[in-house]
Amino acid sequence: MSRTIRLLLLLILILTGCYDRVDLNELEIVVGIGLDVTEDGKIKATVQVLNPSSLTNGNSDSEPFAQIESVAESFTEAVRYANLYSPNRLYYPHNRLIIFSEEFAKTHGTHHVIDWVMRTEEPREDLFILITSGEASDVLGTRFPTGPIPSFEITQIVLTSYVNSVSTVTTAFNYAKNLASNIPITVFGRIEKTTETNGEMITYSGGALIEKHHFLDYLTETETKGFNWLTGQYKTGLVVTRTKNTEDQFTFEIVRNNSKVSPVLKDGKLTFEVKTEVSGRIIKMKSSKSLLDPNAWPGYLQVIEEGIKSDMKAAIDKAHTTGDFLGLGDLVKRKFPNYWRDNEEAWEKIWPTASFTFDIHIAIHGVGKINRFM
Amino acid sequence: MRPRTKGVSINQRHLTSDLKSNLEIIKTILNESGDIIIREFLIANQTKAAILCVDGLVNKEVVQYSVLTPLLVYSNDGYWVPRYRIKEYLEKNLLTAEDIKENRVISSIIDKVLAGDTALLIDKEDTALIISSRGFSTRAISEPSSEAVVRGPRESFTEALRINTSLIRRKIINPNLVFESVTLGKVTKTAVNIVYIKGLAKENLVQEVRRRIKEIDVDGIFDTGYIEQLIEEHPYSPFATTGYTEKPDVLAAKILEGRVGVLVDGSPNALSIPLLFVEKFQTSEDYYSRPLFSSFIRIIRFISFLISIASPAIYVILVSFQSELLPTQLLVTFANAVEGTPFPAVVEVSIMMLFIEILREAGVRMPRPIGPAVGIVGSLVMGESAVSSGLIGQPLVIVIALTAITSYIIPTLYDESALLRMLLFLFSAFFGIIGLVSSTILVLIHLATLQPFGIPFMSPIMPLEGEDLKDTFVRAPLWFQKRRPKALGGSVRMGDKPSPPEESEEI
Amino acid sequence: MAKAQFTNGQIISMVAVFLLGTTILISPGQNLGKYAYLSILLAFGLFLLMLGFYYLLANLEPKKSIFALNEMAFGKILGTLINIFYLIYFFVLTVLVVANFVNFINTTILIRTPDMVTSSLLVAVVAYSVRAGLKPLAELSVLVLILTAVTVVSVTLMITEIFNLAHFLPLIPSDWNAILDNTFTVFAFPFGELIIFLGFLGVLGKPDKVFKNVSKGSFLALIMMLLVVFRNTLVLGDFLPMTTYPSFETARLINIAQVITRAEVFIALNFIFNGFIKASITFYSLCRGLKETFRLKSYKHLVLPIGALVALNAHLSFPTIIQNIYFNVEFYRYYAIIPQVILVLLTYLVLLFKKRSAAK
Amino acid sequence: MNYLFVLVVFTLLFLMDFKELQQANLNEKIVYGILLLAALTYAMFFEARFTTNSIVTVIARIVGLIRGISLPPQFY
Repeated sequence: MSRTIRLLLLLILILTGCYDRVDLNELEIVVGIGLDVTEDGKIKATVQVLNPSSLTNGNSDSEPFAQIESVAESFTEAVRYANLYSPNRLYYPHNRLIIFSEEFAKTHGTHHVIDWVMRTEEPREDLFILITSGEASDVLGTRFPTGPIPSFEITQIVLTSYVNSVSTVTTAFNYAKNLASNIPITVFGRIEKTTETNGEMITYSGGALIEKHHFLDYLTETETKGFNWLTGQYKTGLVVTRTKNTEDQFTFEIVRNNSKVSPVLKDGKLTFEVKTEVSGRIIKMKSSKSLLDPNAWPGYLQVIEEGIKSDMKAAIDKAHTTGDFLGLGDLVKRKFPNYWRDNEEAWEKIWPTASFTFDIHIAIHGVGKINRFM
Repeated sequence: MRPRTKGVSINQRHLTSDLKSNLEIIKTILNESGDIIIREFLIANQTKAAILCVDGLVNKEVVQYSVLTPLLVYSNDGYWVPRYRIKEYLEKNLLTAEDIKENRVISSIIDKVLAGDTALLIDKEDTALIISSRGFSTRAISEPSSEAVVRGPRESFTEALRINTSLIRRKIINPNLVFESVTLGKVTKTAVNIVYIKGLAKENLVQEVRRRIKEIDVDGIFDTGYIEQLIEEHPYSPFATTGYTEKPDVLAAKILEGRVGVLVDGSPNALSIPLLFVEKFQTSEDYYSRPLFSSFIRIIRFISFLISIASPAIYVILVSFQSELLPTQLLVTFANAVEGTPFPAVVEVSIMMLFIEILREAGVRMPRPIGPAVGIVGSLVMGESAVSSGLIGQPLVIVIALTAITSYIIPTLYDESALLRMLLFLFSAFFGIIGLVSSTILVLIHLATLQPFGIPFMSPIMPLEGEDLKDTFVRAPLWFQKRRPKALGGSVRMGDKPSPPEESEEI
Repeated sequence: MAKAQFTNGQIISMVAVFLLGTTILISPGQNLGKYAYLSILLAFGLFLLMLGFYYLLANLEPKKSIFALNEMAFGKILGTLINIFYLIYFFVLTVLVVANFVNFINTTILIRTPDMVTSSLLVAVVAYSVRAGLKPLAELSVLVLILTAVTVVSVTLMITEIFNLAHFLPLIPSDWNAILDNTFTVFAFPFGELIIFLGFLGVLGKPDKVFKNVSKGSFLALIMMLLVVFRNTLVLGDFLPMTTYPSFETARLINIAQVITRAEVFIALNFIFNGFIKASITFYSLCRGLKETFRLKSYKHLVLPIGALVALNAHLSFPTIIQNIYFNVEFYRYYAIIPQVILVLLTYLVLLFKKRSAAK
Repeated sequence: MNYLFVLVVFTLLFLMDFKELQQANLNEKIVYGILLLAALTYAMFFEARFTTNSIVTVIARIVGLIRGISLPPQFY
């Protein structure tokens, strides 16, 4: 009995064959995509693929990677047509990056790219989306002295950017979630390539505002920092105080941060409470007073607090001019659904009038090995 | 041509009281075979008699000193004995052999003689005396060759049934240990013993085994393997449901858990019935060593089993279907390795799987000194050159080597894992990960249907028996396993562990 | 051979795996997003009520299946007709489960393989196990339940990093109508489908024991279902209603230090195991129903032709998951309510009346 | 060609059960025959594009008729 069924199964196997089998040597492994706009308004997709043999053998003369460019009317066509220039099938699951050029984000919009990423089974949802003001293909093709594959290096830069928190990391999923929750503006990471005398350089700092689907504006490093503070994404980084008073100067390194913005509705008036608890250590200071003097500490905390507050204020000021990229509307919507229902239409006008209150709690957990400035 | 007398079949024919005609009949039946010894002489100075035995099967010393000497020397110079009391006199006063029986049926006398006993035929008597004198040369008890151990008893079964039973008897000194004798094989008449401990083995298990063994109807049995194939109920299953061992301590332990053993004369392997799936992962040494390390080794064995059956399948899935599951760096290495190889991964793996089986067969059948050489030439030279000539990729060599090594870790599962590997590989080659899962389900369902002798084969995993898991993936300390396996009855096996002396005071 | 005995654990896991079968992947009420748990809880309450009725019904005539009871209640001809209705329902259920399988596999894993091939493969595996009987299935389901629990818990633990509690805000839903509407859907699929167990109740043991375990099993399933729904909401938030396979999507987001990634394959494997058990149970019940209705000696040789029908129908049912969801919401629940609730109540009342009048 | 394939598959299915069917009683043979024929006819119809309705579609149509909504075209 069981034997016959097993025979049937074998029969099915033999008769049907294997439809989904694609061998490794029939694949081109895509590790990065760059999207640009050509002069006549078409889309240029640059696909970075690996050349495995040169990567593992090391001493090969051939390039470790190749950039396949294809131009088409729409994004999906461009990505698909890249296959025309490749001997093998392009394989996207290992792609970690999509770099948009500013021009692309302005003219074509980023949303249909994200739709493709979220819909099809090959690209990963947690790939990073970045924006550059120059040519995306250019950024993608940067040569790094540290490693052969630019995409890997850029990925690594993005992954380690939490150290300074002056840039933001946005994945396709974050963006898609924002779109789903009707958060109007998403902040993308900004990557720039600069050519200097000693070679090419990549900087990953600041951010770019994307309103729904289209490019809006850039964020400076300070504004990005403030954005990270207010959205609780600030991980570690420096607070450098540059007060007019030359007596006290600090470099304070944040080790742990827990910050949260909560809307408060009182008598129909909206305020935002910013609650921040940070702990960190002093890694450099210049002060006339010794740390052993207990009276000096409140002053230090004051200075650090001012530093953090100024970052946040920079971001809030920016938001007042560009639009709510801090996700404040979403906070209100979740906390006061009724208020939101009444005021959704006029939200753009209402929220700039809302005031911010700051409650910053700083814990200095380390002063280092010496206790006063030399 | 067999002589036939009217009416009576040769098997039921009895001896007559005429020695000469008796001997004639026996000679005819035995076809005057060259190894038959018939020695005629006079006893008690008056009566003719003859002994009948087979050269090489009898213990010559027994025949010499316990049979011939008393008969030829003492009977001829002792008292005068009335003729009608001669037989009784010989049996009671003269013959010093340890066991003497009377027998009248010719065929049965011949069977006994052919088994190594000596028959004494006396003129004017229609009964023969069967004197136990079995003594043929056997192999000495040696160390086990296929189940080598570091710790634990080192004796193994030999080809002689009685030696084997004595080995068991010496381990379990208990009147309830029963050896049931059955003679099997219409031509060979092989002695088979069913071993169990009465009251401990499940009654219906013993009955079932007994029934199936008694119903065996073949011409000859040379090894326990014959019995295994004839009594198992899932002959088409890749899984063996009876186990075999060559170590008496292993068999004794299995009998003590409530299993039934089968010993066959002429076979140094004993069967143990039933075999559970988890037993294949257990070795005797697990129980002799301390539990922590044994458990670690057990887990290693289970992992190896999984690797051994699934690694070609998983390799094919990773390389041909779900390349996204590989980390990027590894994917690059793999892609580089397979670049330029002429065949798709499926074909490569099939070739290598076939190759490794051929290699193993070559290594096993070769005489000892050549075996390793075959292995080296096969694995090193062929593997290396297959890679360098661009026939296959390097990762595949690793996978295949891993498969081969892990499949040798559990020798008792070698057959099964080879077949399972093929099955999983075939399904995976066509359907990728779905094929792997569906073939796994098929195997699991198949395993769950196996019920050798009414005992679930997968116990204690399917059905899940929490109590018995103590001796499955890990080997819990002995005093944790107070009961025997539930599938085999689950009676209490031991009490508490002797406690160490109480500590005087906590310091 | 001794009659097969079903242990408590086996019944519990069969019920739990059956309920989790497809739900592990397609969270019930997922179009509600964060409020799905409310409709699940409400539907479970309804289901407990129905379970009580099932229990009363089974206790009227212990050891008898729904098919025998129907015949007792409505006489031979009408009873047979109702039985055929039930058989069709069980068949539809089997088809739906297999179709779910096929849709999932063909959108995520085997994209280029034709539907017919996948469904034939799956049905062949299911047919093999149904021929082997219920006992191996019950034994396997214990393992599958453990596997499911391990997968659900470990995927949850691995993704805690990106949990966002704010996804549950606002806590109080504004649209209760949608939730009640969904409760209906969630009751019909998956809770009400447990009626399939009435098809072979006698095999499992005494109603008292069986129902105690069935309720335990469904509680277990409820807990896991809620865990899955909560996890998906915490991770996906407002994106949840957009996804077709939320659990799969959630697992795709697992990324622990760039090392532990691509855990979605475990979700897929787990789904296949669960769905396999579910399809086999419905298939088994269908075969038993045929056996009882038409008074056959054995159902074993019916497996292959029914399997062929199931494979064909599953292949033709839904081109994509969207039709599947649409069918569940717009058509299935109105249809399923008849065998799941109305006919059962009717049978119970008729039998009760008959018993009362016989007693007098 | 496709018809031939369907026929071959169903013949195989039948051959598999043939041995057991011989021991079956009349009821079983009838039910088996009906089911197998139904499956065969259905497969043939499907192959001929004569019908693309599945049982699910049929149920949906019936329910739709009662509820007064029609089946959307994207069902097969």
